[in-house]
Amino acid sequence: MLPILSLIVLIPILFSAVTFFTKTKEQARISALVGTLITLVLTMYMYFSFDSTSAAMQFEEAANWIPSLGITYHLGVDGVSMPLILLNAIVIPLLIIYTWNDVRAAPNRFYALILAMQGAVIGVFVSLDFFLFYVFWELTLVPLFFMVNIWGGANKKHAAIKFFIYTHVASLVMLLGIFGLYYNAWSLNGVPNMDMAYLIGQFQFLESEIARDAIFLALLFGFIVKTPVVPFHSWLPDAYSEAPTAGSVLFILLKIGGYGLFRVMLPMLPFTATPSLMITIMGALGAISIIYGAFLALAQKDLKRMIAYSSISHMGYVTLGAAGLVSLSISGAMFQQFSHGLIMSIMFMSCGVIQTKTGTSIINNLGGLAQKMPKLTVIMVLGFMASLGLPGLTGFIAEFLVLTFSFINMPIYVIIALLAIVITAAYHLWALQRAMFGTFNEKLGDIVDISSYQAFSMGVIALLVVYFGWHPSPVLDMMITNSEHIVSLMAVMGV
Amino acid sequence: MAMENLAFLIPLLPALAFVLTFFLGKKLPSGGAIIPIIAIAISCVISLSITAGLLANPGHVVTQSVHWFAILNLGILIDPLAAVMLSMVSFVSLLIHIYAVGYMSHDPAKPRYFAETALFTAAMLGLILSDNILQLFVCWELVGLSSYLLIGFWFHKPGAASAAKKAFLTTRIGDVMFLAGIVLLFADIFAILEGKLPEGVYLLQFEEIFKFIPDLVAINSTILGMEVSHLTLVTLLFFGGAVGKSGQFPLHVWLPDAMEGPTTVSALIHAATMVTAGVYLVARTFPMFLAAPGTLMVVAMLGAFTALFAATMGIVMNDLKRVLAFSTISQLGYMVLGLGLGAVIGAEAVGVSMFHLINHAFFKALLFLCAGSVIHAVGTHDMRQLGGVGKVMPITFATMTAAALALAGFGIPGTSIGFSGFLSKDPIIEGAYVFATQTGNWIPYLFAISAAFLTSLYIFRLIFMTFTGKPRSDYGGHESPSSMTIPLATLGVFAVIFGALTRGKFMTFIESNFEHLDMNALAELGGYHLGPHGHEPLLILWMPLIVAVAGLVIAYLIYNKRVIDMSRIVSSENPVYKLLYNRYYQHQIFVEIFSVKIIYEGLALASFYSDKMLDWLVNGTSTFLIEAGDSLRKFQTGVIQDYAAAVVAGVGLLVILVKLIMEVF
Amino acid sequence: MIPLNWYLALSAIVFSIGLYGLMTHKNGIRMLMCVELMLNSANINLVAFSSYNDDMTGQVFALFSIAIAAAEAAIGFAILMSIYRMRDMIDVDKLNILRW
Amino acid sequence: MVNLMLLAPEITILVTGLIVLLAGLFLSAQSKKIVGYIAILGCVVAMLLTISSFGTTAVMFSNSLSIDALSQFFKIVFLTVTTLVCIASVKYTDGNDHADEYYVLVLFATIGMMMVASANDLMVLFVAFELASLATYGLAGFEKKNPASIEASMKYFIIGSLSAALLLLGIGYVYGATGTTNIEGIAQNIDLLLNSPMGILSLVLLIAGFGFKIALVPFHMWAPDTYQGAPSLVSALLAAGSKKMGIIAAFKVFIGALIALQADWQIAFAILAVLTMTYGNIVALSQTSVKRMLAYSSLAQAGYITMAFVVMTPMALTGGILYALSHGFMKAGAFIATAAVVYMVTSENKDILNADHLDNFKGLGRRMPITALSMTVFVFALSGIPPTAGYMSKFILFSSTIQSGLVWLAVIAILNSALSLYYYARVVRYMYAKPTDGDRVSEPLPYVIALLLAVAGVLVIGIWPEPFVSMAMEAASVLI
Repeated sequence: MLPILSLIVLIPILFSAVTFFTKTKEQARISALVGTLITLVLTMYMYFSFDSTSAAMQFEEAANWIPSLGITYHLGVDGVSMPLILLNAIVIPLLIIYTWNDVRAAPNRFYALILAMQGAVIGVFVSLDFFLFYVFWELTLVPLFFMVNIWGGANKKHAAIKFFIYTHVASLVMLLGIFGLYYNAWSLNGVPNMDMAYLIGQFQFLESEIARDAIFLALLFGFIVKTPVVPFHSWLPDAYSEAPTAGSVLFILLKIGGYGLFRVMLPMLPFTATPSLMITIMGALGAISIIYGAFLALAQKDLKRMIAYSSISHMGYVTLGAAGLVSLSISGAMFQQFSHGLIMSIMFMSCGVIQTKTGTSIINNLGGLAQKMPKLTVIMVLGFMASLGLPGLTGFIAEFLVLTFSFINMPIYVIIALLAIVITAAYHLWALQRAMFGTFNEKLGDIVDISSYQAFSMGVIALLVVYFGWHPSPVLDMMITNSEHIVSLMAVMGV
Repeated sequence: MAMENLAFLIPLLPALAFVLTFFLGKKLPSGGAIIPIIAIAISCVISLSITAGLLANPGHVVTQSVHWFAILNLGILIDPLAAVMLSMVSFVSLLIHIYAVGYMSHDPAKPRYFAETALFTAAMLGLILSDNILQLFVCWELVGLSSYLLIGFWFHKPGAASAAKKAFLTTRIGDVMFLAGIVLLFADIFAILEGKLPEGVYLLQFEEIFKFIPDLVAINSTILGMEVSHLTLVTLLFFGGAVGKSGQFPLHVWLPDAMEGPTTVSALIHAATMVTAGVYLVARTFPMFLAAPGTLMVVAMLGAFTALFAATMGIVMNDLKRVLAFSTISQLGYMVLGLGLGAVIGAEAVGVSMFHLINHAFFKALLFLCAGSVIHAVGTHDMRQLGGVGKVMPITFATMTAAALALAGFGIPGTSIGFSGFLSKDPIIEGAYVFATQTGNWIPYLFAISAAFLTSLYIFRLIFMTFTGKPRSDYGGHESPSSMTIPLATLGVFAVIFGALTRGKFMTFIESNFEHLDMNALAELGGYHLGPHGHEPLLILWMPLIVAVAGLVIAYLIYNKRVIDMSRIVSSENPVYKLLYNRYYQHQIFVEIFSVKIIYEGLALASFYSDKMLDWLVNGTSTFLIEAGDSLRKFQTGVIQDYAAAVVAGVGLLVILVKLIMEVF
Repeated sequence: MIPLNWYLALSAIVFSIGLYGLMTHKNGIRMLMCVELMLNSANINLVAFSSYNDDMTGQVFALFSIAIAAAEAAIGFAILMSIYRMRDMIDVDKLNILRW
Repeated sequence: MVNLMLLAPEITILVTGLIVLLAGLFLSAQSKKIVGYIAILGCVVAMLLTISSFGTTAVMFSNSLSIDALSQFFKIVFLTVTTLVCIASVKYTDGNDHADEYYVLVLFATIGMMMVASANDLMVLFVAFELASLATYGLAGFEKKNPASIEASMKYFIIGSLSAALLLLGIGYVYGATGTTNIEGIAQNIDLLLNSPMGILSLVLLIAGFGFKIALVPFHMWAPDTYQGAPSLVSALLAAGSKKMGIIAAFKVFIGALIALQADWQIAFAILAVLTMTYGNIVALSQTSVKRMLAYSSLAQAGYITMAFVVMTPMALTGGILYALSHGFMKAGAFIATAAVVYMVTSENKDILNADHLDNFKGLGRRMPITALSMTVFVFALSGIPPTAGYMSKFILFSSTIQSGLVWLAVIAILNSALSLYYYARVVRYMYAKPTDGDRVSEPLPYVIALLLAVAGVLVIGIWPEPFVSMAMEAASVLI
């Protein structure tokens, strides 16, 4: 049997190295595209042979790694990670096509970083050993740091370092939580073991209630900073808006925070000393993120920053849905991760086009672009509509599931989130109206529409947004299978 | 029957037409209009044949269902209610598409226009034949999207872009309420089932929901000190959605602005079809409304108020289309009022309201198309610059007059003789009277009858100012091409005779929709007492006609014969005129105070600055540390003696510290 | 027999003198001498302990230490020579291009 | 019976040193390159000998030397660093008439360090300690014409002598109380020291003596100046090698001999560890000289390693010991990379003063791609980004801190580690994101080889740590 999971992690990394040593832009982009396409093919093969009715790990690979510390090389994929791997495998080749004709310094490094990022992110999703998980988790920081630093906007220095250190602190706090779990289990059972499922299972046996809560909160902190959740989002607007378009898209595809919530936090949640408090914390943070992010987005003057804040708002649904603790709300949260990845990719790609063609992304300096860029407008309107939760597009499915099924356990937070829907619509439409419609701002000079490469990659994502908006089952079913499994694990404790 | 099995094609064909037209329209003559026309024509035929089948056998409803995702389905439910709406929507849409071939002939963006209207038609048809509340919501939002796109069709006009946004946002408020209603409904059903969702049953199907009505009524929550049944909450939230979509007060503000779109769009979406979706929603879930204590009272009052409120503004507008817009709001108010009358007449209210809905669709579409014809010919909306158009455009004049008579409600009470508007509006006003006698609440009746007078006044003001007298500006003009006049004539025929032809049959047909439910028992749950009626005094029967004639006469005197001098009333000195002309300052209240001051400047900027604080905190930490490093490095003086001193001091301090700590612990 | 503490006191005094000298003098040679003083005070300790513990290790240690001190002095003078060649003076406190 | 084979690494280095010394007499400046190769060969042979005998335990020479896994592990560390430095030095000393002396000093310093690692008697330990110190005093001042180098040497020398005096005083007191200098002997007679008024004083004096080498605050003051002023390759030896000598000495003396006073010195080390890592990291934030920054960073790293004394579990010691090896690779690598940059800058402009200024790293990614990439690996490893040696060591060390319940210490360490990312990342930013007008320069082969070896070491320990972890565990088991 093919070690397919190792391959989809290693191939991008391998091609990253190859791309790094290419001499010209042509070689670099072709090498990058080939690498990502191989990954895509492998992922599709895996997806089609994936059994979505089983909550068990599939395509598992395990090997001893550091036996003296109980660390294994353990990979596997289930319904929680499969859609996210799929998302990365699909969007990144399109991202490379999107940047096909971009002019930039050091294209070999640029594409090498994209590939490295892909390898690292997929690595996070397939790791079933905490050590390995953390290794990939931290590795995702590095390409983005370079990405922002080298090809970023005017304020890139500040944004890059802030993002790097802020999220690194969070990762380290999470690492402390992992340590706590690891050693407590070690002293309980006398053998070191870093396996994720094992450690999560051992969590309930920890004697000290304070230790359990502390470990839970430390891990939660690590995940929600990455998600991100208000008030730990300060790194995000700067990083997202200063990053080059490809960087922003990579940020969007970095769904590891929410993934951690499902993979690690939820199975542990019932065994904390104060589960109801933890649920309240998560739910409240989710709801606050939704509405606060929406208001912040409304107050932005820069299109890219607005999208960044809207991303915070949308990711609030992930936290809220996870805290909803009903299998369908959890599935909704998972689906939101998937859908958000697609939608935000369109949004950032559109914004990137506008920025390169007009040289600005301040909304009030734009105006009437629809007349010059009809193709872009069509895709962008679709992206914006998906982002504001229009039915028939992926965003709605996720939001509907989260709202409906979280309401059962936490009505107040859902009501807050519902209020935010109008605000969400407001800033999206406001931006569309100011930037795209109305009379053309002649100061912007001569503007041409998106290239066919850009149209292709954005169009494919747009099609996916529509497709999964009407037919979410291909990814939603496996999410439901797994979230039912998670809920059944919780039900054992009667939470 | 074969036709039944094709029911799924009704929305799918226009949807396909949307895709084809969008991508291929440019390559086809007249923007590919032929694609949606054929698609909608087929839909129309299927709809009509299904309706015919249902007329023959009302119990034989068409149902189809496929699994969608999770525990939800996509399905089709064509019962009499849906059948009537389907036929009307597909028919009117077909006519307007044909009309638009002529009307839009000069526009370069025709493919986009036809694609978007096809999308709208698909969504609207999908909405109507939904068998579950979620699918209805999905299509509900999609019609909202098409409305947004079509209002903003001429997006290069700042006014159109802004109006589109306003329409979407305002209806979005209602949509969120609707969504909240669905969420609450589902959560309650979930609670009733104690979390055990049955296999293979789609709980959001209407039939399934109706089974939970008694349980839902029993769930109560205390909100603001009032004990409220959850069914009331759910229905009020649904009604909130209807308020947004059907332009009821206070969410009607978008509808007049929506006239920035092409007139065909106004006719199709903002007069005949989409705006009635709210009414259709209430009719669709009427059993829930009937069982919800208090909801129908709210519905009746709000409908009546909107009918009058919009009519008052209609009489001062100078823009041809705006008058019609306010008229639409006002007529939608009647329909909503009609539904509210369910409190006293039960399921008959749906029949009454739907009857008005269908008739209104014909005559209002006609009014808009006539207006469009005028605008197409003369190029202006402003009635003050028109006059005497009737001579140039006789067909338009004739059809519009017929429509106006229908709107104003001319006919002979007690018989089936009359324009369609009369035959459907009259029962509503009579129902309001029954409502008044049964509940002692006269407000709906008074509002409705006053609105009837104003309706007649404003519509004939429009007719006289536009078509009679002398031209007030140099506009040229010609009669429209036949692709436009044929739909006009067709609609005209319907506006005149449809009511008379179908009157009795229609009501029973619609009422048969709820035959399988025990409406009286439901009304008991809601605390409504359905009483017998039909014996209203003669004055009440004749009253609508009397006010309509009065309106016509006054309009004739003022605007045609100019017997009454309006200059004192129509002036900026007159506070009432100013209030009406400025539309009760809604724009100021909604946009400037609510949106800008509270939402934007209040909440959004507050968030903005609080976020700056948060950011400052994060950046401040780093600045502090770097500054600290800058100060601390000064200890490293570079002088060896200092270094030696540090070593010695370190030894000394360490001895003392260790000693101290050991002593203390 | 002289009590051990007297030796320890002597050693402490010598060490302190050396330390004081190291911290106050600027001249490199003087500082070197002070360092030697401090090393020798430690030697006094070692020898005293050796004799009181009746164990030869301490005295052997002292011999090693003296040898090391000599080597240290050699290196120290070599460095001071370099400084002198470069700057024509051996004031150690002027050496502060490396700081902060 | 003394098995001299176990001393073969030391003997090899000694013989190599003598050969180099002799060869230097007969070779011209141009042909002195050969002595570099001899030195490298000697180091490699010594390393192979050490590895081949890893795990053998023996005590020899009247119980004054002990060979065990711990001493051998540290010998591997020292030899690794020396090998890297020697390789890189081939270019540095190219054409220098004093090349032979340079290598002799490096090799003798290495013998000193290795002897410290094997010492089982305070006397041997002191002598070996001073041997290493004396040799490195000379090395720090190797660039006789460079005022910074001389100054660095002077400061190092004065503070080093002071510390030697303190150390000797401390040893004297311990000897006085227990009557022996043998480590096991001290451990047996420790009651005498416990009851003596000299207890804490001797303890602190020893800490000061070793703390000088480890560069613990406040005994660190010489370190930034010296690391900055000394030739970069010497700094590499000092930071990566000689620092570890202090650590192994402290391991031996405190854990081997003074374990009974554990409570006292744990407090002292806790204070020093926190002070050192925090001070090192905070001051490093605002440095513009890369070598100085690396010096402060190595303070911080020393602070982390010192945590092993505070935690004192087998796991923590394993972490500390592994950290010593990792730090050897990372820090030596970083200094060698800096040396390469300094070499490039000085070959362009002879009289430049701050050759290691951050500005000279601008655009290094284009000018010296291998150096820049290696430097990136080193600084990320130093800040603990996986999958590098730095991460692996931190992983074990910090996690053991949590294990023993010292959460506060772990949190401080973790926050420090996050803080350090700022200045490390800044170097990377300069190298890759800052524009430069300089052209690409060819990187000297010796530097490249040394860098790549160090990178390989850093990554191998990070990705396949199992052999190293088990070696470190074995070494730790010697102590506890």
